[in-house]
Amino acid sequence: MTFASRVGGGAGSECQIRSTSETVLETEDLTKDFAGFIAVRSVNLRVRRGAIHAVIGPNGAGKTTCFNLLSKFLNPTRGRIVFDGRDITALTPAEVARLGLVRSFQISAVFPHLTVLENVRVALQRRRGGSFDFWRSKRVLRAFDERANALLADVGLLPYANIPAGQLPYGRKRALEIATTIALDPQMLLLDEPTSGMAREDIERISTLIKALAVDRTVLMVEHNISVIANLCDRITVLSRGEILAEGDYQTVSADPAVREAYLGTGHD
Amino acid sequence: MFEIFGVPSQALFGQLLIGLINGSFYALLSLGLAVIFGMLNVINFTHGAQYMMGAFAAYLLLQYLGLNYWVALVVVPLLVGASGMLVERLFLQYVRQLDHLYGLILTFGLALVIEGLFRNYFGSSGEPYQPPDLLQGGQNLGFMFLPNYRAWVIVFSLVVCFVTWFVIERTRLGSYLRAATENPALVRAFGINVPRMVTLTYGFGVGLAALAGVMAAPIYNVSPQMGSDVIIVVFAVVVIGGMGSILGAIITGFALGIIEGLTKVFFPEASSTVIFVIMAIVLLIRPTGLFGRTA
Amino acid sequence: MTERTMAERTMTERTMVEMPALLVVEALQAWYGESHILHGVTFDVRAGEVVTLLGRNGAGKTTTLKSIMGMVERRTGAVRLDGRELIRLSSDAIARAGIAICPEERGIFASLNVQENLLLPPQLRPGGLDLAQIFQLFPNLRERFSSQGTKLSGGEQQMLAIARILRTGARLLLLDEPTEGLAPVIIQQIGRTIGALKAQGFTILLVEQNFHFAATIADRYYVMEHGRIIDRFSNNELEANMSKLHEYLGV
Amino acid sequence: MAASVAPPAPQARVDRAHGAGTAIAFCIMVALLAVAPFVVYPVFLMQALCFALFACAFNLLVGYAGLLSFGHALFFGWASYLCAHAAKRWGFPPEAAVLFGTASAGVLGAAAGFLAIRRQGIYFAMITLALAQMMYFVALRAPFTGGEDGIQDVPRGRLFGLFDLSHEMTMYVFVLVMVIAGFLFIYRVINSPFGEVLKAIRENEPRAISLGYRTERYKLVAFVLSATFAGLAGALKALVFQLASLTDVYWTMSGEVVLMTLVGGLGTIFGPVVGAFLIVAMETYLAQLGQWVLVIQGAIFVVCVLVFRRGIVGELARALRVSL
Amino acid sequence: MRVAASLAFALAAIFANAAQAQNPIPVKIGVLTDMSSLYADDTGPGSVAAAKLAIQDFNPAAHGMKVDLVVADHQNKPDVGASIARQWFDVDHVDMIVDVPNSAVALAVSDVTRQKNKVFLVSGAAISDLTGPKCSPNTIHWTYDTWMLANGTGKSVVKTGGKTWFFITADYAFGHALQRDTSAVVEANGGKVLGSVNVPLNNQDFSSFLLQAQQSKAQIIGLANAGGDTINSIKQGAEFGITAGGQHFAGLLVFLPDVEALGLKAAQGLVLTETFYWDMNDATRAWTKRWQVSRPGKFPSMNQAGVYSATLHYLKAVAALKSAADGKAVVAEMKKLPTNDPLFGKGMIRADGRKIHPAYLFQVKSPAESKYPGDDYILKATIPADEAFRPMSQDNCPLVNAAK
Repeated sequence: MTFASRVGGGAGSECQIRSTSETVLETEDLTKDFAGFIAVRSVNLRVRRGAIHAVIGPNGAGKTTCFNLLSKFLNPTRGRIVFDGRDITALTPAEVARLGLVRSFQISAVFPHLTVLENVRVALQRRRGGSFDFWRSKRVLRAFDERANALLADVGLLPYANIPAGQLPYGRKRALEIATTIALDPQMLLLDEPTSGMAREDIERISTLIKALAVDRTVLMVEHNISVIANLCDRITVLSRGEILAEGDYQTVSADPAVREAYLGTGHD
Repeated sequence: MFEIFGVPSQALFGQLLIGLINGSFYALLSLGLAVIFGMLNVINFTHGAQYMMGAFAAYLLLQYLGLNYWVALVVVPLLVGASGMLVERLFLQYVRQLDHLYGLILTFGLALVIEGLFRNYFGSSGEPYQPPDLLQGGQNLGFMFLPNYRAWVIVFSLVVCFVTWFVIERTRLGSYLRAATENPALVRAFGINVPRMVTLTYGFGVGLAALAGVMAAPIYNVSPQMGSDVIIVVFAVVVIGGMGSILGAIITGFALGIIEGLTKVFFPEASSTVIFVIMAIVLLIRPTGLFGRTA
Repeated sequence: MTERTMAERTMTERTMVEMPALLVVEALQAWYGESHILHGVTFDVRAGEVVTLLGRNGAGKTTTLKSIMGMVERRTGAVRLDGRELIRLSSDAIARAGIAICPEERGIFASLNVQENLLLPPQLRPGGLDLAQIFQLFPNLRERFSSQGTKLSGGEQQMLAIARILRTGARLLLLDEPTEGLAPVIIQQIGRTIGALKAQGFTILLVEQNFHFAATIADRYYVMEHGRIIDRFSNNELEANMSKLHEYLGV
Repeated sequence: MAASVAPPAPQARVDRAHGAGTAIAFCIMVALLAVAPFVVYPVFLMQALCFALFACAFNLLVGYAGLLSFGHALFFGWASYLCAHAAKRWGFPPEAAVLFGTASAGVLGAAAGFLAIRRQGIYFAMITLALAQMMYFVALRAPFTGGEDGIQDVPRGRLFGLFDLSHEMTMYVFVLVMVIAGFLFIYRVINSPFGEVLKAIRENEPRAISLGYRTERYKLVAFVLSATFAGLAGALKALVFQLASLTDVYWTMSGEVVLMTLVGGLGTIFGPVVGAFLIVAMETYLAQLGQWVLVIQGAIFVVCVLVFRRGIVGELARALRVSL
Repeated sequence: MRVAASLAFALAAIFANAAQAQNPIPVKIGVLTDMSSLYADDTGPGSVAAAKLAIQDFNPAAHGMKVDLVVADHQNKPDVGASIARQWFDVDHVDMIVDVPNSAVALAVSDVTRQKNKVFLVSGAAISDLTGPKCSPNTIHWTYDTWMLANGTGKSVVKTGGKTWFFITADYAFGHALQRDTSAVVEANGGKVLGSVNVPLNNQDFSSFLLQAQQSKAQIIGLANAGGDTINSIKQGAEFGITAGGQHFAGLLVFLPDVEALGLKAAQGLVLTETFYWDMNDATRAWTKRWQVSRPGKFPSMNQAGVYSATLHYLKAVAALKSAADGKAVVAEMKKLPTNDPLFGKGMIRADGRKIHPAYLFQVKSPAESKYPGDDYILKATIPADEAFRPMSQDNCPLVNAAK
């Protein structure tokens, strides 16, 4: 496990002293009640620093709700969220992101009329400051181009740098979204189905990328693709109907009969 | 007789009753606007002009065909509603899927055209229209003299509001409408001709505006600008009630009529501004209006 | 799989099953706005069959159902029901021709109660089930008759979504992931219901990610990827194709 | 499936190409405006220029931050009143009066924006409308605004004590310089690091939040900037006509600026200018037609929505494949 | 493309006006009025028709003059009015502007006219400040004003027994001025003002205010408002049994077209003051017939008659001076010449710019009394010219003080 306080590439980067506690994200009795429908029920989740942690479960199991709670896009009905030793239950989504807990979205979230490069730059800009400078030319943002291009190269989007992001095919939008997320150099990433809808070669690229990322970060991801999970993840939490059904590494979880039943259906093999 | 804030209680009862009468018009107009918004997702700025058309249609029927108020009450909403359906087919169907802004501008443009044409033909002073003989005169209620016609306005608009609410909330036809508001594509896939339903709904909403126009003709001056004077207020009523909420439009319409009436006693100069004050407060406290579904 | 083996298999199936196709989809293409989703989908469903479309997220399964139903912005190709071409019809006309859809996420209307949801689709053709028959299939719905639609549990909502299209008289039902997010017991119940419907003569085109569930009820399978059909097999070929299927679906 | 991919061009080159089109259009605009007063009546031009700036300020908010304000008359009209009052009653020189009006609009913008940005879409529009109508009421009742007579006979004064603005041409040059400066400043805001964030928020606010942007602050800054420049336009108009009146604070003025921007092209640099000139020209030169003005205006809006949804400049930019 | 087209249009409009034959004395008259809104029926197209009749009756060719007429709609916005006036004077070589209903617009136009040294003849606007503190050597206030209305209606109503008053006042400067002037007249003649209520402009429903008026038990409800507001007040007053209950309306600013719009049934009994009525004598009737050629079915208001009278007198003055160039000189000449026309009879213009003629107190007929279309008024009293308008001594007009 790496406890490095990594210096992000390019100019103007900042150093973060990260505390060295084992657990980076922890929830306590996390519950979300949508007017009678309990989407997430008393979830106690613990994510180790530096881990690639997957949350899996059938559709409707509460995975996305859980993500929305962790990133504070939803407020929990009950419970507590602690990130990096700090209680973030009462923070706004932007504040959580600024602490270094950054999410991606299930449906590809890009800025469609900005170019691919600009998409990444918007994220770099947040980290590097000057975002309120309405009196300066955006040419100052060119300072970020090198880093942005490097990120695009990582996800295989360099050839598309100057086309509007909205024109990318679905899979590439997902790749762009991940590049944008990484641009923030977050301490922890929440990836909501990063490989869904991708062609096989893209999936491999993204898997490799996530693996590289996790060298000095924590990744919590929702994923359907079992082979991706098997390859990547150190730890798996299985959600079903809003509750944690099982937890452990791939072997443990895949052997669990309850998981097989819930996740694969009433299988007969 | 006791006093409330220096105003005799009897006077206050009168003002409350008058507020209720004005509220009837707000309720009828905002009801139509809410029905249209709910179903078409269009903010119908032409509503005021269609209300004015209703009043003028009543006047013209009397003037040129000798058809009285009671006939107008039935015929005018049908005629003006039909013209609305034409508007929906010719224009609105192309903007329904777009941002609200476009529907707003389009209907605003139509309102200008209609108002301009009426000013050209009828001038701006307006035309007289007498209440029907049956409803001439009034009752002395002790605290005020209530013209029979005004009493009729309250009763009739309550009935119309109730019937509309009932049809939309309690009948099979209404369930089509509500379902199509939520997910028109699916309702269409169930075999219901949604575009035709949308056209009819717009016609119905416009018919309600025209009905309000007929009812207004004997009270207010029948003039081309009567619609543009009232549209912004009605618009505010719908927003306060919650966009697209039928019940919200009705209740808010009556309630704001009363609040406006009270303002006319305590701070008359502000009576046309009070609605905006309420709108600002409501929107700051409840983002989607009093009866709107929270997103 | 090569074109040739697919063609061969089609031949054998045709000689095995002499039933005419109820639904024929040929070279179906569909677009949402600028994005081209279906790139020529061809398959058929014979009367009385349960056919399942398998495939990953984003493969175009749901779009295929919606395209059959006329619920996409633009589509080309051919969709024939009992020999009648539907490609130019609007979705309400397609519904009247005898197809009904149970959409993904169930499409229960929040502003309608159970009764209104159930009675919403009009009876368009003779031969639909009556309320008594529906309550026989879904006893829960009778108890929750006047609850608000979205207050039902997920399973009940799914039952309601299926139940309401049984009244219309449609013979072909398009079911989009009816097991999504449901508990195993409920899934079993839905499986039994689909079996019962098949027995009553309904033809069913099913979209599923859960092929273990599909395996319990389907007669044939088509596998989709990137807006095309990439493979097909019948239920008795399932075991033999299991490993390939795992790879297709990435599970 | 393969998207039509342009060969990878260095970002700098693209910026320059994009900038060149805008620069050419800008030069044409300035050249036209420099020649115009010798051909067209200067007061008409000044009026159109004020509205052009107003529409540009409004467009900054709706076109680039995605916030449709239906109460911008509040800033335009109040800056107009306060500038007129400062010039007439307090004897401020014109530059100070304009500055005072503009700054007041900024303060009003901060207050109104603080309340309004908490809401979105149609509700944002309605809150701004409500606030503007409340301030209309204040303008109607406040003693210094002169009710429906307005503040009349406002002195234009001498700019920096040197240039006598009562000369039409001097005034024109002053207005032209101020409007061009405002236009350039707004252009800079749109193409600044801040402008990039604003566009990102307009495109996908949840995503911007998830990147850690406290979007409400950006929206507020955009609102204040927009209000300030709307104020500058209003203050200039007060000097041009030597009059500040209720017309400029009424909701119809807010509607008018929406229409100018829409007709010209929402979210385009030059659209609001073109829209403003067109609508002002229409109102001026169709005035003889009486009631038909309403009909013609209405018809233009209908046609615009049905046929030129991107506005004149938007459609032109699309046809020429440039960004204007 | 469309920008270019509109510019071309603008250019064409400007050059067309510049290139005109210069031989006869050129005079250009601009009717600046409300063509589309509140006052369009009281002024508007009817004023244009009246101005045309005046030019026709004057016969410019016989005086070696060539008279052109332009028309514009000020939309009741002071800024629009001022900008049109400016453009007319600067670009279109207009020499005189006439009519201009709406006091706010009239005040703005008066400022511009003085700056450009042209002529402004007010017929449509009411505010008496135009010959008071805001008087101008370039402006003549022709037909009526708030003081005259207040005095005419107020005094005679009090004298005929209407001692207690309640005002329903349009909540803007003109309404307040009318209420202020009328209250002064009422109190000076021994009457009493019991209360008033300020009503926002373009209010649809007056019943609440009428109820307040009713509860005040005042004998007279003074309507210090105009146009649609007045019409709605009276219409709803009839409905709520105001007149039936013994109270009476005094319309402080009511024109014949308003009465027509109300219908006699609602308006009957209303007392009002005007300076012109179409059915006064043969001359007015003959003129009305000619006017009706372009306004079929309508009857002229005093504003429209005033436009005729003012334009005619202006042309006489220009003919005498043989030039329209110097506005102050023309106005001075107009003040020097006695006025005489078939509509207002003989009269004069005072140093402060006030046109002086008699005023008439009318009462609206009941439907039964009305014999033919337009037969709306009974003449109750004639206020002689020297009493009808505010004496110059009370004017506070700087022009008069300077002259002293």
